[in-house]
Amino acid sequence: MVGTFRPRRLVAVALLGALALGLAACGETYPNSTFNPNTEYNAAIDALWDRLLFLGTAVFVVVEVALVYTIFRYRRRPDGGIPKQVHGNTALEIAWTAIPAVILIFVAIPTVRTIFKTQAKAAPDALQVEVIGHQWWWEFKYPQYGITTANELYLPNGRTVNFQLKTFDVLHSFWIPQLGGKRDLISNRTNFLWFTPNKDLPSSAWNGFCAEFCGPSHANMKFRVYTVSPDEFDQWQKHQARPAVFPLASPDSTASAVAPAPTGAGSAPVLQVAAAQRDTALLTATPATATPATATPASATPVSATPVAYTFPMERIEREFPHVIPKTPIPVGLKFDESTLPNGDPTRGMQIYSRSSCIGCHVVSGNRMSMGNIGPSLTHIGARHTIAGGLYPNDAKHLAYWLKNAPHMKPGSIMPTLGKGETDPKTKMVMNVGALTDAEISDIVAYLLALK
Amino acid sequence: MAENVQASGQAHDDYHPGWPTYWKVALFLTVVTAIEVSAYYIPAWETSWIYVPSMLIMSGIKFVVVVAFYMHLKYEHKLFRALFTGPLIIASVTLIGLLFLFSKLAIKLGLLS
Amino acid sequence: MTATTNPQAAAHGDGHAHGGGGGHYTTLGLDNRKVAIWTFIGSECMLFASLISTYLIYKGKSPEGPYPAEAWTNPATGETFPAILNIPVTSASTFVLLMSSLAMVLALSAVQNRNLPKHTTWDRILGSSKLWLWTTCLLGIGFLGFQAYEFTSFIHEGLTMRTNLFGSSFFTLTGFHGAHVTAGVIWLFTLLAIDYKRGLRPEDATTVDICALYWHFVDVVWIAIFTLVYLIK
Amino acid sequence: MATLAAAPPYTESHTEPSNSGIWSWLTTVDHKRIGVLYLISALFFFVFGGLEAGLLRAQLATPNGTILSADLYNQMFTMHGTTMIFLAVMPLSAAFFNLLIPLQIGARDVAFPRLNAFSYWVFLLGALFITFPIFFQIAPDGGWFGYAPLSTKAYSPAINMDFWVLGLQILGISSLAAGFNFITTIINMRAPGMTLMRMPIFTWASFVVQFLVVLAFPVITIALVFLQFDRFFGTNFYTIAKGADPLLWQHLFWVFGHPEVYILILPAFGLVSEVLPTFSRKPLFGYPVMVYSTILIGFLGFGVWAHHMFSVGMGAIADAVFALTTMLIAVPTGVKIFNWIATLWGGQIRFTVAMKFAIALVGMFTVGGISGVMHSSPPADLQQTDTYFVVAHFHYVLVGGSMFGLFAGLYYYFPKFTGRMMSEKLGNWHFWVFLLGMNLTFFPMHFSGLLGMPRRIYQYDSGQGLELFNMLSSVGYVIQAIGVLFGVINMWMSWRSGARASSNPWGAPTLEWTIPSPPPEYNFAEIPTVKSRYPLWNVKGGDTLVHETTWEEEKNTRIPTSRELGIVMPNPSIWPLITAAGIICMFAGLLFLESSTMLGVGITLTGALWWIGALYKWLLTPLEDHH
Ligand code: HEA
Ligand code: HEA
Ligand code: CUA
Ligand SMILES: [Cu+2]
Repeated sequence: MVGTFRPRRLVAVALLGALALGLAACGETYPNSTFNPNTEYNAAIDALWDRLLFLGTAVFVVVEVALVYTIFRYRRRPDGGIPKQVHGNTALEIAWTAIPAVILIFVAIPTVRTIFKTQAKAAPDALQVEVIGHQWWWEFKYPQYGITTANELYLPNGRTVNFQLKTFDVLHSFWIPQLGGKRDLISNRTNFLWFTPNKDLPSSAWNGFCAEFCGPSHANMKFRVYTVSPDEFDQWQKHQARPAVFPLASPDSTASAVAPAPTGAGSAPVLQVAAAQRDTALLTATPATATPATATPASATPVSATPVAYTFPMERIEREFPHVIPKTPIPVGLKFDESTLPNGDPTRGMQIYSRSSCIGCHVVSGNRMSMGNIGPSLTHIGARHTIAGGLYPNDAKHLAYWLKNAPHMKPGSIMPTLGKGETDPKTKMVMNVGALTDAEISDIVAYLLALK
Repeated sequence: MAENVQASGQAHDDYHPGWPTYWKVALFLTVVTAIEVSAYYIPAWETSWIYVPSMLIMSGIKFVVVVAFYMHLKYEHKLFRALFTGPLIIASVTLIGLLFLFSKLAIKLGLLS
Repeated sequence: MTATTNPQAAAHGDGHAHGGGGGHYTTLGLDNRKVAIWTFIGSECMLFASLISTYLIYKGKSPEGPYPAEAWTNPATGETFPAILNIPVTSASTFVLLMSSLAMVLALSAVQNRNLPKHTTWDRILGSSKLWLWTTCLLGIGFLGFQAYEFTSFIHEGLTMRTNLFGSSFFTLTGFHGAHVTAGVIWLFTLLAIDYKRGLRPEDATTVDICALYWHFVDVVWIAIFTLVYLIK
Repeated sequence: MATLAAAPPYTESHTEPSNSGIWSWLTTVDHKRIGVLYLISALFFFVFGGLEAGLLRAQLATPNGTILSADLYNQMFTMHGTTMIFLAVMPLSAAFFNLLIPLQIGARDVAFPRLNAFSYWVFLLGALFITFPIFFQIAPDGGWFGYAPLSTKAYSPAINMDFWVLGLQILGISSLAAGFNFITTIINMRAPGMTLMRMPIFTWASFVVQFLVVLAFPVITIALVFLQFDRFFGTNFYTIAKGADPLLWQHLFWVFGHPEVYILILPAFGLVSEVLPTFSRKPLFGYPVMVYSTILIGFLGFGVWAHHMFSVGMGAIADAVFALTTMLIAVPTGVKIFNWIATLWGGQIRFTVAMKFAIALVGMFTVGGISGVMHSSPPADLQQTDTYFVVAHFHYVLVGGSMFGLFAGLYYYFPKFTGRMMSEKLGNWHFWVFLLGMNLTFFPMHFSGLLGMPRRIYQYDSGQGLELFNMLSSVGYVIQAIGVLFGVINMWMSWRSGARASSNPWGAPTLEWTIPSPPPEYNFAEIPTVKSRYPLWNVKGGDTLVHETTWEEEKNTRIPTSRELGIVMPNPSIWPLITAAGIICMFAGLLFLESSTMLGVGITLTGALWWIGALYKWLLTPLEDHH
């Protein structure tokens, strides 16, 4: 029965091939690897992992070697006869009960220690970030700074960040493989997770994922994390805290667009003022930037120096972090007249946006009509690098397709199909009344991209 | 009814306590239930810390008495005892475990250390 | 076909092994049905443990009333709801169920002792399996009646399965128990039918016994529910 | 000491005429035929689940695959998991319980033969119930553990999850009924002398598994009842707006779910514990320890469930406790691994296909067990959970463990219940190709998981370092499929025209090998009296060991019929099937509730009356003719 088996030889060859491939695989880069101690949290996990891997490999080798050796050595020989009938051996059996138990103690102790270390209370001065999961995008709030944003997180290096994890609907799980383990978002509960990006980490971009099955677009519920220097974070945070001010056609209005804004927690009343201004702008459809936001009420502290808006530079992403650029192709069958994109006009776009169904779901702080809270905040959408829960890059083209038929672009999305003549993939209804032409979509795209 | 009618003759070999025992047990159960219910209406008892444990103990006793006498487990083959108590223990431990996991205690204890 | 058996087997085979005879041998001399019913009861322990756990886990977790043991005013409508549970009624139904267990053991005892001579009226009463089976049945139905009354009055008071966590877990737990009682009553009626048709004989004791074990188990579960759900606030 | 004097007598056609034809299969109460029904159904569903896996692998072979839509992908993995666990591995194990337990303990049948038929029919109809929507693309899509609230009406309003909830309820009935039946059988139907500590290990493993079934299934029944009530009657168990706690579902599911994974592995362990001694010609090393470790695994299995929930935030204490209990389980499992190796040690190992699968189980399960221990450390698991690392873990234990063990059992016992040998040549192709494919599919998943690939995603981006691993997994799938194809062809051809098998073609030691292959309907002409663990191996005395018997020696002996022997066998009955159908009808009625309350209630009530009526008819029909 033994002989030379062709199937067996085949396996040997194949295993060698696989090994070669495996070695080849080592040359690649793994941007979402879980092994990098970029935070103290991940360092703790990694140390534990190293031990598990070492002991696991040792057990594996011992068992497999013993097994292979045994079957080789005791394969039947022609003169074999009947082997000695051994029923057991108490000493041996005690030994191989005890040895694994001892090995496990070496796993158990650091495990328990790490559990208590990583699940202790976060440092009191930690940066607080509220994470709210939605099917299928992420809402991030920085209560200390009055910021609400979506799908892109900025974290200062060297400062502990404490996430409060909640969900708006079903369960999700918050995971940034390079920065630490995951934690679920559970309805009617709040979970916590904290870590500190290493102080000496260069500003970097990471991928984040939803790791709990949450429906059709679970695969498309991703997010980006930028760990930046405290300075960069500060700039970003100041900019984000302000209402969206989009620059209208004239270049000098750009200057006023980045006009001073209040800092810190006391921003709420100012937001209202700014909103009122945008409202005027909206109703008159004239460049409202004539009255720049310098008209801050006395209650707020005017900032003397104009903060420079910070977003993680796209050039660096393209150069150093290409893996955070979404690569999902636009689904086949969707059409958009891309020639209308260059003609998109942000002012027209704002008007169309403000009278279309968009405003029912989205907020653009500064645009009084746009107060919806079902979809992500679009306040600074122009300053983000991705849209649709990290599924597509944030550029005019993807945005246009997205507006035209979001549920087609992202299965199950509750963002309605807006493009004229488009079919809603769920209801199979063809959109006509109140639907948007490609030209109108291009205008809205221009408006949104201008919301830096 | 019967898949197998075998061994039915052996059933009466099992010892079953007689009706005097049954009546006594019924009386006992009634009395304990009465105590339980009145405890519910005695504010001094009902509000004291002893209330919950005492109720658990009393219903536990009733439980055991019914199982031992009416279900004649006391007189049965030890196998039946194992078939019942084994699962009962797993069920109780699971119940207690679940109650602990859902209590705030589980989280609080962890954060203390 | 002796060849399949080892030679000594025939010699040592004791009376239990009815070689080729079609007689039924059981290893422990126990009735299969009794082994099965006890296994089933073990399994039911897990079933009710899950139900009771859920009730207890959700106790006090419901953001809106009505609640089991305290009155509740709906802040939105100003409507008030009384405490739902009605201890006197449930105490009575608990008593009824306990007494049904007594009737059940007496029924079994009557079947087992069918062949004993009956001298006194008392002997005859105790020896009447029909009487005790009927009593058990009626007490069981009585319990179900109490439960029906309880359920309808709760619904009148504004608590349904859909109202809140308390309603869902309460009705499901007690409803499951009620369904078990109902199944038991049907079973008892089946035994009564047999008794009327051909009389339950001592050989049928196990047939009655497995029903009795089931019935007592349902009673025992109620003992737990009564304390955990009704009496402990 | 006892030695078999001669081989059992044979005849070419020992089956009576009434034993063929469709009707005889629909009404059979013979545990062996029910076993065969289980076997064929389960293998069908294994291939079906494997084809579903094929679609998964095709979709994931390249980044941003477009073979399946997101929705279909979700249906596929849900049904793949559900199919493999509930419709392939569990019923495959059930096939062996049926085929073997009565034979191994020296009984004529199980304790409740008609209940046994009932279990099968409920299983089959339930399996069809849960599978059939896939042809209309409305299959369940909430994952095999159906986490609430995603599985509730609020987030899964379509009919898909209704099939899942009701289907699992139905399958639960089947498993529970079988559980009570086999527990009773093993406790009470053992032949004289078959003490607990003489029972073959497979029977022991099955015994423990049945307890896991009867204690774990009620819990998922209740979890499903809640979900069912929520979906159909508007209760609030998992209604977030009413303050429900989603962890309730998770805890209840995993209180069932973890014992369930031991329900999947222990029968395979049992089979391997039969195969290894036979082909090493040595008794199982440390039999008592093997028994105790099986019991211990079963018992501890109830105390580890929350290791599936390390990421939900249970708190440090709970995490630590469940980590420790989980690690503890590695100890009794390790004992088994080492005892198996020690069984091989010093033996005369014959590399039959059955033996190869058994040895491969020892090697492959260890890989999955070790990754299990890696999961058991919560901080580490927080990087692993819900990634392909978990997928790698459970496929190593399920494919490398359960499936390998069941394949070993299939090759080993095929001659016993079909009377024909399987082809060793095709079997070798089956084994080697499957072994290769399985490793090629699942080993790279360790990497894709740790390198950041979440599970249950229908697409992933290029440039994430995942392309190679996924391609390897998909290629591995194709190789596995070829391997399985060899196995299927082998079974098909061997069943029809394989070499005739004798009563004991392997020279195996246990009771089932004392009777003809296939066994006559009454199994044992005379109930044997058992003197040792290995009645056919004279392990103590000085006599020579009984060697395997050959067809040549046996073919001219005639097997008497039960009538000739005066053995009364249970009558066939159609009522188990009719009762089962009524139960399906009762559950199916709920599906119509939404469109028409009248219709739904009507069908449900009809089903209820139907099965209750059928049950009465069944119980009032005597099991066997009196004589
Ligand atoms: C056959 C089924 C089966 C078996 C037997 C096991 C066995 C084990 N499983 Fe597995 N498991 C699954 C099926 C199975 N599992 C499934 C299906 C899931 C996923 C469910 C889902 O999410 O869909 C899962 C998920 C799962 C998780 C959750 C992962 C997560 O989602 O994050 C964990 C965590 O602890 C775990 C642990 C273990 C352990 C410790 C064992 C142990 O029993 C293993 C013990 C064995 C050994 C360790 C090897 C032999 C031992 C030695 C050679 C001795 C020396 C060894 C050491 C000292 C380490 N399993
Ligand atoms: C016993 C259980 C079992 C078994 C045997 C398998 C077997 C396989 N599984 Fe399965 N799997 C699960 C249980 C199992 N799985 C579970 C529980 C999940 C989790 C689901 C969830 O997340 O909810 C899962 C999830 C799962 C995933 C992850 C999906 C995801 O998270 O997105 C993947 C991906 O590759 C996969 C692949 C495979 C493959 C390739 C096989 C192969 O081994 C299959 C091999 C079989 C074949 C290849 C048969 C094909 C046969 C033929 C082709 C024969 C030809 C035809 C004729 C004869 C007519 N499985
Ligand atoms: Cu959100 Cu998956
Ligand atoms: Cu588990």
